Amino acid sequence: MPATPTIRVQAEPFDVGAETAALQAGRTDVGGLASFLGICRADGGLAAMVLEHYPGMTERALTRIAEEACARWPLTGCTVIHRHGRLLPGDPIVLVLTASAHRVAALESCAFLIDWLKTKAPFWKREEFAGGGARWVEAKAEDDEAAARWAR
Amino acid sequence: MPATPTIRVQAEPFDVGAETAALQAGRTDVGGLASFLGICRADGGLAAMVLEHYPGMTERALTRIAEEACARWPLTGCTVIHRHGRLLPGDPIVLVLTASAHRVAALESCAFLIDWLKTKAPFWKREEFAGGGARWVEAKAEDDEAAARWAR
Amino acid sequence: MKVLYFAWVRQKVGTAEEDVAPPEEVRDVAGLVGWLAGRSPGHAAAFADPRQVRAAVNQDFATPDHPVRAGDEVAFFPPVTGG
Amino acid sequence: MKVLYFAWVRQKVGTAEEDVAPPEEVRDVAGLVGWLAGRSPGHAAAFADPRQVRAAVNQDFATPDHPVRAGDEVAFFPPVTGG
Repeated sequence: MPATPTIRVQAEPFDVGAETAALQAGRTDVGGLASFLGICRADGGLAAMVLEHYPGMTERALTRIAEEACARWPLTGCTVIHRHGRLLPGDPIVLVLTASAHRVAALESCAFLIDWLKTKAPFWKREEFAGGGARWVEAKAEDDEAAARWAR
Repeated sequence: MPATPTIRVQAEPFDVGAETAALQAGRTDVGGLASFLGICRADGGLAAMVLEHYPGMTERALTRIAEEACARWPLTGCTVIHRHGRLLPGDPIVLVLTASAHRVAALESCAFLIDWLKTKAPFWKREEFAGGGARWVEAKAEDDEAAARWAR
Repeated sequence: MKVLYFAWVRQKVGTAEEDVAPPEEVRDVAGLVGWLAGRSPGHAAAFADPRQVRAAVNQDFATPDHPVRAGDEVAFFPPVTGG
Repeated sequence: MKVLYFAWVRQKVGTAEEDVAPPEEVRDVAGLVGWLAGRSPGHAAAFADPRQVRAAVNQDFATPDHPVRAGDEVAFFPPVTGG
């Protein structure tokens, strides 16, 4: 039976160490744990990043993406946490964690999750600059291409 | 200038949360942090895993592999920690962490590091079983193949 | 029918959510876009280039030919940029 | 010349490290393997199938034709299995 993913959409920060430990707790069949942590960069005078999302659809979309990963790879567990609201440079935005008996399954499914999440989860980023300006981040063609390589 | 990797070969456990935080500390140019954590599995009645290594050459080989990653990808930082000695099921064995402005560089270099490390770092695993038997783990052809895909 | 707007689509329309009762001829997402665009200058600005706007019907991504009915939750927003 | 053994090569040889002074004809890794194999039944067992044994000279992986000289640190071990 595929693992049941843990999905959280929250304003609060998360604890990478605690989430990593949670995927191992009480089991000895995990051989590899891959993770991706997305962080707010301070590009070009960025003062803050405001993440808007679609409550309800977000959880639904993340659950679907994570269930797809659990169906495609033999994962023992999978956690996706995505923050919303106002974030500052250096703040963590998103955490993807995948656990498996084998490293290739953990590494591939982690890359799959972050690629898919970038194109299929309803989040929108607004950048606010030190000078007072603000702009919505535009979707990148390279993100669509990254997601497309997992199509089958 | 390429980032200078952090390499540690140690008997002691390590702290994934602390190592993750260290790669971000005091900087706001890190957009993505990828990691792979290898863990001792309790396959087929495994009681313990003893990791032997070649002191001196191990540090040298890990440094070379990590410097290669820092040269190939635009990393802001990179940490490789590998334990030796006697480990129990559930114990962490190896940690690879890569940080970059961009997620693809972080994810690819992390996979590269663990694939290369498996074939180019002088570690040998001995499995000890609950029944009293023991055996040296044999190298896998699939590990050579995984490493070969990074050749250029 | 509940209509939600996100990101710059929300800003241009000037509201995050509204209840609407489009006429019977509005049968799909594309029809709804055309009808909504006539409601106010803000709506018109938001839908000025429909290729820039994505839609979801009942919280699933939907193409312009996806049917819409009374009782549906329909959302409009730019291409997503999370992660 | 310092010779190191690791993993099952070490177990078969029966020691982790030894100082040796091979004759002048021993000029490369393959020659050293042949000469070491004659030192004891343990050495012979360790090198019975040379394809199973890898080498390093001065802490770099080395092929059988790699030269060895007095003062070198030469190590023999099975294919690595870390990570």
